[in-house]
Amino acid sequence: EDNMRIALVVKALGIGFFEAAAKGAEEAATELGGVEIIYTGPTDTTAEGQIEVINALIAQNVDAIAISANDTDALVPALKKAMSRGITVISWDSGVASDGRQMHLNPSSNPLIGNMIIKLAADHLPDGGDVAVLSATATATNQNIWIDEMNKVTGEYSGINVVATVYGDDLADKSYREAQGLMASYPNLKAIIAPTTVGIVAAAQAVTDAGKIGEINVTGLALPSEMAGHIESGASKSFAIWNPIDLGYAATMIAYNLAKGTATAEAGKSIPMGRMGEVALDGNSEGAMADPFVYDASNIDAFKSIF
Amino acid sequence: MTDHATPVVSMDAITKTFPGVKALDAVQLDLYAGQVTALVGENGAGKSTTVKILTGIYFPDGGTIRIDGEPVTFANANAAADAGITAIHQETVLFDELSVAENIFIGHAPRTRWGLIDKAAMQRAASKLLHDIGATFDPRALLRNLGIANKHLVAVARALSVDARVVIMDEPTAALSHKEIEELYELVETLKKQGKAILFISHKFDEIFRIADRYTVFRDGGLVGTGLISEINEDALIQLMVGRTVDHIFPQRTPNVAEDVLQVVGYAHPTEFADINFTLKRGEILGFYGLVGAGRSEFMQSLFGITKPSKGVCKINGSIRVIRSPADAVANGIVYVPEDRGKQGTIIGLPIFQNITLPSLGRTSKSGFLRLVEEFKLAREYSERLDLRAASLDQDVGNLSGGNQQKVVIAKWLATQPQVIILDEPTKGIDIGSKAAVHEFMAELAAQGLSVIMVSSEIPEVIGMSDRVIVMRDGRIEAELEGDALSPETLVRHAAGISATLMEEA
Amino acid sequence: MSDTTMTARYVPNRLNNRAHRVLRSWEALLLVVAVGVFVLNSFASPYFLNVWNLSDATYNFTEKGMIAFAMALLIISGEIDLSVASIIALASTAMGLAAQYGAGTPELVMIGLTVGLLCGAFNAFFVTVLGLPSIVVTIGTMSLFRGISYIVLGDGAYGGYPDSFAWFGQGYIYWVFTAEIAIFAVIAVIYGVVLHKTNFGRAVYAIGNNPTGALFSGIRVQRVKFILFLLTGLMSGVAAICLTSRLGSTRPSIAAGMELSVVTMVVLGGINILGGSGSIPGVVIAAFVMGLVTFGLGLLNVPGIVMSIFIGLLLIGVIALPRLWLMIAAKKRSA
Amino acid sequence: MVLRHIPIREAILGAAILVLLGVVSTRYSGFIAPANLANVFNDTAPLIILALGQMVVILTRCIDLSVAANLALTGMVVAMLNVAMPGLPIPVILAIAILLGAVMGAINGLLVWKLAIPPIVVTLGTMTIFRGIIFLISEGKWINAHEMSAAFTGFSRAAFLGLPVLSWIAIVTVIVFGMMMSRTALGRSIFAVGGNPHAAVYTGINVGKTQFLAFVLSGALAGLTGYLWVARYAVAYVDIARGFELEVVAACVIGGISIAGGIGSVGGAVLGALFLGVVKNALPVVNISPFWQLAISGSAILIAVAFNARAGRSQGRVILKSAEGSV
Ligand SMILES: Nc1ncnc2c1ncn2[C@@H]1O[C@H](COP(=O)(O)OP(=O)(O)OP(=O)(O)O)[C@@H](O)[C@H]1O
Ligand SMILES: Nc1ncnc2c1ncn2[C@@H]1O[C@H](COP(=O)(O)OP(=O)(O)OP(=O)(O)O)[C@@H](O)[C@H]1O
Ligand SMILES: [Mg+2]
Ligand SMILES: [Mg+2]
Repeated sequence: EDNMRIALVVKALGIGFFEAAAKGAEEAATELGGVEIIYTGPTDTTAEGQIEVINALIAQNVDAIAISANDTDALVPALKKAMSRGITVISWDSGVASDGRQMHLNPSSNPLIGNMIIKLAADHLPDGGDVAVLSATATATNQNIWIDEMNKVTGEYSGINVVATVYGDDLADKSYREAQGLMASYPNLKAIIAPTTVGIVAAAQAVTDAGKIGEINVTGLALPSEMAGHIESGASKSFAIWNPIDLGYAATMIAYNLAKGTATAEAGKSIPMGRMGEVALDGNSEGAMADPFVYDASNIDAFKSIF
Repeated sequence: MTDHATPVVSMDAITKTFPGVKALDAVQLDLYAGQVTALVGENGAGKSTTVKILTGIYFPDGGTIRIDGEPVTFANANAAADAGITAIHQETVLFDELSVAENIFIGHAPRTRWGLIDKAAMQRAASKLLHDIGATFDPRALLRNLGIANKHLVAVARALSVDARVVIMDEPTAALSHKEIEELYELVETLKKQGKAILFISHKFDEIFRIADRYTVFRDGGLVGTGLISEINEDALIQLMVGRTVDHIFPQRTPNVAEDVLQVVGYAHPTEFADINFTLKRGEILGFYGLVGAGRSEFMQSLFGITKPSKGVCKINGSIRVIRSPADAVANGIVYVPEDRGKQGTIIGLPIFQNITLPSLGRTSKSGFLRLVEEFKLAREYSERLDLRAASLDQDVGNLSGGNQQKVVIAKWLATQPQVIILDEPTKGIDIGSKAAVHEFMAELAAQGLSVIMVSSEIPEVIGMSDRVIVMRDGRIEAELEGDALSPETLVRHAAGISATLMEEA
Repeated sequence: MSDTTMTARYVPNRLNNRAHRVLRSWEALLLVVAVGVFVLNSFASPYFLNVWNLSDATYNFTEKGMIAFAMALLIISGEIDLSVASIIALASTAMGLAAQYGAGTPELVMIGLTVGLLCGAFNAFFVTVLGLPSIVVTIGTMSLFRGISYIVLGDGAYGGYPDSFAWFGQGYIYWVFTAEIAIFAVIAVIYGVVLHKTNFGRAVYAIGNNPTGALFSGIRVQRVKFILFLLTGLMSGVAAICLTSRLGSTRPSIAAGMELSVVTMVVLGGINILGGSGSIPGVVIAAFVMGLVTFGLGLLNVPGIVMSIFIGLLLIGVIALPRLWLMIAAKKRSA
Repeated sequence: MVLRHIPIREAILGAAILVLLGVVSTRYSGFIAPANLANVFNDTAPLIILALGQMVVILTRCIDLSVAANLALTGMVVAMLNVAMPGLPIPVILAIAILLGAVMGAINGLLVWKLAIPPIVVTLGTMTIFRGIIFLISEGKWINAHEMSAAFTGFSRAAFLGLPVLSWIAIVTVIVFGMMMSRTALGRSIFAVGGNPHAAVYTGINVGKTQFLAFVLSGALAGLTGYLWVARYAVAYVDIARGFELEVVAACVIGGISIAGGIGSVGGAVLGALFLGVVKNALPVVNISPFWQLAISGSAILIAVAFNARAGRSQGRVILKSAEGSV
């Protein structure tokens, strides 16, 4: 009679990406049956806010928590407490240090993403040129990892020159201004890479307003619904993202299987994720869901109304 | 006779209650064209409340106001002005950051065709008004750059900027010097000739008998008498007002002056005062006379540690003391009863007993912890000595009338058992009954060995109370007078800086 | 004196008796709200009435509350400090830096408190020595202090605090009572005594009601204000220790936005934002009310941003409703 | 002498901005190119508009912390309207934005006026409430560029005489406010209410009503900016302009608007906003580490405030005849 309750905790509510993930979680719940999804998160993207949410979930004695963390380390004590009360804890999207969760589901492998974002820029620059990175906040864990991975492989793309990394703090106006600053400081700029949805939208708008469509290509990670207009206008030739619906779905499936005991989170083992197949865990109990998928003018219309 | 004429304004059975106080209880007041009506009463009798009701600032709880016999109600101050009632209020109601012209015309500035303020027209009109009352400053000047007397002239000009039939003056002379008071009297005469009805509020009886045609007396918010000035004398008026007779003579004192308590040597300040030297003896009352703005308050405040002197030494009982803050001054037995009661004297929002014990907490407390019993004991002792009128000792001091607030301030300082008490205009704005009480009290204090410095701009008070008088002018000591040299003429002469010969010629 | 026709009037010490005053007080109203929220919560969620859950819930307000007490005194004196959350960030960063060099728990505590005091002194200098309005100064230092944390930490994080350091934010002193709630209680008592039972507290009220009058009464106004800023800095330091210990890590964005929660708590506690009145018991109850509301709504899985609507409504409603009621009552009477 | 006294603060601030531009141009000469300066101005336009509204509120001894939330809510509402009714003409959208903003301002104003709740408490409360409402009506979803009509997003960036409409709106607002503050009864009573509220009552000014009107003005401008903002950045979501209220207050403070009310000028508010705008735009192009930005803007506020206080300190009275000449 008792439903299994799985909490999907996100960085903050009101972000399109997570709303889409919640859809996926509901899909998984329907598929599994007898599962109730609690979709929740704090007001600001702070660790303190997430701890309050986690405490409330512990109090309700939910069966599993799947969290996209605002801070790798700060959530560890609270999540440890959850685990000690028998709650299954996994992280997804943005990870928690290994003490604080049973496993972590990366949307894709970090090296793949790092390579993807630079490749998207390079594909449209056969002769090379200056590119710059517009990130989210300077403390955003996953963005920093991807940029690191990107820098490792930049050398493989001849003529591509990363001239700067700036931070738009995931604020539309600041990102817009930073993009303007990039265009002003680097007159030969050929591409802006923004591995964050707020940043890429603002940068595309800034390029459009500066009348530099065709001159500067904006690319990075974004949702099709948010970028459809900019693909149409040509401000962005292509961008990539994994499917957030799949991500929410997969996280829910993993949490369900771990909570049920039908799988265990140990290094080297695999956990089933329903229609997404299986995830294999590495030595750090992390696994990747799938490769990022590239969107451009040819396929954007099919996806823009989905997520 | 004028008595049969209809009053221009008449207040009938006006009642006004504040939380806990019935400020006006069915009072009656009539003002006649071309006549000055003096409204007298003790502090808190309800005079200013009457003014505020007549000018639309307060709304009465009951009763009727009639203009030319027609009942009216005022929704706000503009409505009263439109009905032809204008006032110089007891408080200054001006704006430091606006220009003189704007201060005069705020609320009824001339407009251009587009509905914008017509600055040029406004300045012209302001110039004319200022010229008419003998002011010489530029209407474009910012108000904050004017001195206090000039500010008062702006207030007068503002009152006259309304084409009024009724002019109200609530203690207009309290902040003015002799010369300016004379000019104000002339202005009143002019207004009278123009047929305006004037309501004049004052605690100074010489003034009332000089310019008023009629009187109305309030006591405790009720009307107790009204009539023609020519049909009453001073004693009778006082009796009406206080409800008893008051010996209007200064207390007889036998000065038993002893050793020096306070010596001030060479006190100076870069811009406010210089070369201040004097001594104060035990049990003495030392008067400080001067025109308003002579720098007496400034100097007293530096003696009390508020403003820092640039040089000078202060010796108490022969040894040099450095006073850097009021706390130092209190510790050294010097206390100061300021002129501005509302801002500097009382702490409105705190109950009476806490106001009284504030500087004495060191004595009523035990190792820093409050002891309420001791506090009430101390507060009761001194409030009873000063005959404080209040509902209770834990009542907010802000609900007291001006005179009773002054008593709280004096009680606060006496409770610290000081050696020197500085009273800055101690009876300014205080009714005659309380005034006599304050004088009596000062004499008592001196007799008990306390040294008193009394800053006053009222010549009778200075002469009647002081053993010795120092006259200040433009930030310096002009003269020190004693015994026979102490006369109204000499005081005025030194204060205004007129040499003896010129004075005789005049 | 010539008081023959007049009998000296007796002035009683107090107008109303104690019970009367207590019943009409803000604290009483707030207590009713608190009890109401508690009862509602116990009906709304089966998980609410569980001591361990309630114990966890205290973290929702303990750190904010510690600062709220010092802030209450500051606001009563007519000043405000909006930089408290940034002081936490800076103090936490300093502790994190020290921890990297192997500082032990006592050293970390000393560093946290010292940085708090220094930040308080910095604010105090601008406000009391230069005479600038505190709201403006602390809007500036709010950026400055956190900005320094960003300079030091960049996109990194400090961790690796000694195990014993975890006691402050994660330890229990007895049964369900956490170390933080104990620290909160001790601070509440200290501030309650200081504000309501000492000369210093009286001076704070006097300054808040009339700073000029207080100066003319021999109170060292600037010194008292200086101390109040120091205390607020110190309490931010204490909160920084607890929060850092609870999170076990430091990032520059730590405690972001906390200043507004603290001010909300203080105002909800009946402290007059314009200075001059308010009480510590009021703030204690307000802390519990805010904790209960957020935890109760959390149990119902109400999203955080919707929760903040409730806090906003509570803040305005608790002040507005009694006034509205009085207004309507007055209208009825005159009609 | 009146003329000599007031603009000194503005002159200093103006000079500070010029110096700043000079310093930045030594690192990056393109910064002072007219096109870039026009860009900086356009970027600062929302801040200028909001600072004018905030100025009016601060002058009456109040503060409006809800402007950014008001902006975001209005922006979301007009964006949703645009999605629902793409044909709605821009003047109607503008009118709705201004009206909606004014209504939110009026809520603040009424609570301050009728219930005498301190403005900081009121707007702290409405700030969180307005933000929450955005979440409720949008269900946390974004409105993206392709969902908005071209006219909707095009309006604010349409060029007119070489400047975008957004810049022109800021310029018109400055002129209108300049006239209003100096030449209308409302403008003068705003100064009077802040300078001496007690005295204002005696001159027939309704203090509460003036404060109410100030909040309505501030709200209306926030609403207007809400539409312009969403159109400009072509995206609407819960968090837009979060924390912007403090920047608006900082602009006023830097511009010499006294937080105690009654002192300040339109020129000051505009220059304060421009100062912050130049700093914010300059930092990214002169390659200062992004981690330094927060500390730098905090220091700028502190320095400006200390400076303003010094420039505005009154001399006090001068009684001594000998001292008159020397001061
Ligand atoms: N706003 C107010 N709130 C409460 N009580 C008030 C208020 N204004 C006046 N009172 C009270 O009403 C009474 C009458 O005050 P009012 O100012 O009219 O006296 P007054 O005759 O002008 O005295 P004074 O000679 O001292 O100026 C006093 O008891 C005073 O404390
Ligand atoms: N320009 C002004 N603006 C405002 N207040 C003023 C101004 N000039 C003087 N005052 C105030 O008027 C009072 C008298 O000023 P001052 O101390 O210079 O003269 P005084 O010799 O003490 O005069 P008084 O006879 O009033 O005691 C003081 O309270 C002072 O603060
Ligand atoms: Mg009076
Ligand atoms: Mg004086």
